[in-house]
Amino acid sequence: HNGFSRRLTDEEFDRYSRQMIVPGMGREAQLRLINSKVLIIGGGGLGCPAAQYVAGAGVGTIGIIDGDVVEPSNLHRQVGHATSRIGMKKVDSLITHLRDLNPLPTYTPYTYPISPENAADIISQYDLVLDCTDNPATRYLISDVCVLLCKPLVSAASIQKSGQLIVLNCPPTPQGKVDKKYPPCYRCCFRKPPPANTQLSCGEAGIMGPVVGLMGVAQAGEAIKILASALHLPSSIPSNPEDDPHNLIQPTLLIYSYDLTAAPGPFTFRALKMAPRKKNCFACGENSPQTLTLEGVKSGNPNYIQFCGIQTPKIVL
Amino acid sequence: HNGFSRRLTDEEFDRYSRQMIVPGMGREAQLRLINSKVLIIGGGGLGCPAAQYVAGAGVGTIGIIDGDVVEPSNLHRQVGHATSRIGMKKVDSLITHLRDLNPLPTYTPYTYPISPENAADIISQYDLVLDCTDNPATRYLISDVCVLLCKPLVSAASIQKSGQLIVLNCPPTPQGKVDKKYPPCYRCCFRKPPPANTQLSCGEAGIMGPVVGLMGVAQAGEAIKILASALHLPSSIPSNPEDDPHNLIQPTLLIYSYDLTAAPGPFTFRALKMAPRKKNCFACGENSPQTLTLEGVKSGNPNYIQFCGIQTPKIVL
Amino acid sequence: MAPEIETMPIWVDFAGGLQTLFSNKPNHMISLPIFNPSDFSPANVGFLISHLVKNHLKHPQTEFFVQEDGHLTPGILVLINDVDWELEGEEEYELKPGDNVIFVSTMHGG
Amino acid sequence: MAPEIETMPIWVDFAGGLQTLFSNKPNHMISLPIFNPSDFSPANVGFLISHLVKNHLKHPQTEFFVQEDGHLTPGILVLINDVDWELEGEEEYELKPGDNVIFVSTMHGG
Ligand SMILES: [Zn+2]
Ligand SMILES: [Zn+2]
Repeated sequence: HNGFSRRLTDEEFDRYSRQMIVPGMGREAQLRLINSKVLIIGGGGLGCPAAQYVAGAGVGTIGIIDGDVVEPSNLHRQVGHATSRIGMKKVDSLITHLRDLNPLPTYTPYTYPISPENAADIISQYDLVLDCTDNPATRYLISDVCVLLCKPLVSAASIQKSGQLIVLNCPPTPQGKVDKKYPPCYRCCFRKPPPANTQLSCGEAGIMGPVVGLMGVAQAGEAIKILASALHLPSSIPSNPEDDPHNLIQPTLLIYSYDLTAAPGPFTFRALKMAPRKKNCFACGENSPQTLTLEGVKSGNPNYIQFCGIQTPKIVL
Repeated sequence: HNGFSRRLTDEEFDRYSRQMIVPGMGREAQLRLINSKVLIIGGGGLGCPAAQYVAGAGVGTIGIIDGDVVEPSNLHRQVGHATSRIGMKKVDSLITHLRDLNPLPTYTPYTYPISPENAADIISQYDLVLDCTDNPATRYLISDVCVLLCKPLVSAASIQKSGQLIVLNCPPTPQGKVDKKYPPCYRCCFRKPPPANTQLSCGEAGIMGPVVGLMGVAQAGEAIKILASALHLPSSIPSNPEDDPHNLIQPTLLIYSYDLTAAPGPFTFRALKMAPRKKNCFACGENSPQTLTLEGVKSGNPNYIQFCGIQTPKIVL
Repeated sequence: MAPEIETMPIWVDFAGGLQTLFSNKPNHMISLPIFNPSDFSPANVGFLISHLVKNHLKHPQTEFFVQEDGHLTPGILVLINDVDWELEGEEEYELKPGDNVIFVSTMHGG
Repeated sequence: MAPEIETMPIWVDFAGGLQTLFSNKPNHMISLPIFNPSDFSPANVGFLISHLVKNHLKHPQTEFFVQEDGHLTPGILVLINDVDWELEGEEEYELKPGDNVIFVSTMHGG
């Protein structure tokens, strides 16, 4: 009854055959996608394309959380929305689009922002999380809760002509396990947020549609890799990650630099090797069970807003 | 009256402000986009995401040509279509989606395949062409006509877990001009098609949605670069390309290799330097005005089907 | 015991699906003899291709990589140190230790 | 005339928007003195940062790159030869000629 040994329905076969025949995929990987639950946090410039390809690929349960409504200034890059849905909650607008693209998945809307109070309740219901949000406080919150709940996290961000992507906590590894090369969390890679006066949003600094679009599509690509390889399942945690056959677990930061005045070149895409989980990490390190707990997060400890500062941005970068 | 000095309307400003404030863009570049005409050939896995971001960015006139109808097996990757539009011409389906994303551009549907008979009449009405097709014969045809009509071409292709992208004939340079480092055409880079028995389509060999999606988004990114820099205008042809300040004109083949079993790495994206226009090229070389003409193409010379062979593919790669 | 042959390391990469023919590995370090044993000429890209076919091409459908005349199948691009081989002399390019040669199969799907 | 100072070439790249602070150029070849003139210690990444601030940072808003104490602004990642600098010793890493140092501003937009 676990759904992994059943046949595909004719409709599933019709929809997914073109990806199932790709070497390395096949029926088993397709069933893993169908049996997976993915949470997309943010229904904007990253979330729209990411959701299109996650839904198209047949992930069986897709949750989307975002408190915003669709605005005209979103539509140059947020291609899952529409002029006729301006004013609608982004989550409802995007799910309208996705349901027509692929009616087979179960879509769960959360039409409010993710918060320290609700994050664990929501994230606990999924196998893998896509961070498609737009501010540092939320990024630290999501990573912390993913560590606490042992969920892999595909995190991307983009501004102006730059984008970044990194897969975190994959394979999902319990908090405090640091003796071997276990995977880093967001705090391992980005220990402190930038000062509030240097933080910029897409609204203030601008964003090229194809740049954030490319990062969102790439997020879907990484999520599909992880799910197809079953790397999101707790059983995938190797006792010694250095012996693991999965090349998937090398923590890698992908940086995209789009240049309006130059053809793509050797520096357009860079894949940078990141360090493994850090002993002294506040969220996942040796003593982290003392510094970060689910109860703490829920009751305001750490204080993410204070940690990241109040944003009074100067537009420059 | 040429539209380059006018003010933006409030609605244009609402929609495009987030990209206009990106350094290197601005009002002038936005007006160039609004005054541009882009032809997207193929409304499938490349054409859907490319069209979304070209339309979102505000390109003023968008033509789309494709003779196919929407099928269920398209929808895992052709994210501009929908289940409710299965059986509809892809062009009509995609324009339905785009019009709701951005109603400001003029959309022109061509609901039949591009052919030697109609290619020049259609392409002549545009400033820049996106090749989002799926077979070699059409790719050679499109490139030949772009050379003859002096149009820049953003060509992409994708199969299974690989993608490629190259900007051709940019800045658009008259046929036969080869004494300096002028830009190559498709034939300069790919002189002969692969034997018919080694040609594979996405239907036969399969395709991962995020792979073709990423290439389509990247095509839109390259098109926007060219239009924003006015590199599509005949006046942009430098008398000596080696002195040109535009780094945009270095012919570069971008190769994307998606690996289901590995994190992104230094070989995931490669930007490869291609040779400039070739003296002996059949389409754009020194003597090409004798070998390739608009009249010839229209009357069946060259014979593209014969040149590329009849496809009897063996599924292997 | 065969006499020892002096070799040099060449980094060979396959993309666009060609890796399927070479043990599904996209990146290879090849120990290439520094001379072509058939005529003792310095190893060039033409010799590398025949060496790859003889020693590394494990797939029965060799026509995806080489034609019967031993030349590369049309539709395969070759890049030497990230530059189109037509700028470097094609098959005649004499390889140096550490050179990187990429074979990319042209794609047509969309 | 000042005495000649021995230097080494270091490839410095800026990404994520930081290039805006450095003449809008993402890729720089820096001629870095091989010794830190303040204490004659071998040039390390900490010295590179102060050298960049002194000689190449043309933008008035220096707080996007360094703090008042001379240390890098939080939120900037440093990669030495494509590897996170925390694996390499951070500011203490002693540079070799030809090393590549990348500074990436962490992004948060979406
Ligand atoms: Zn951590
Ligand atoms: Zn040519």
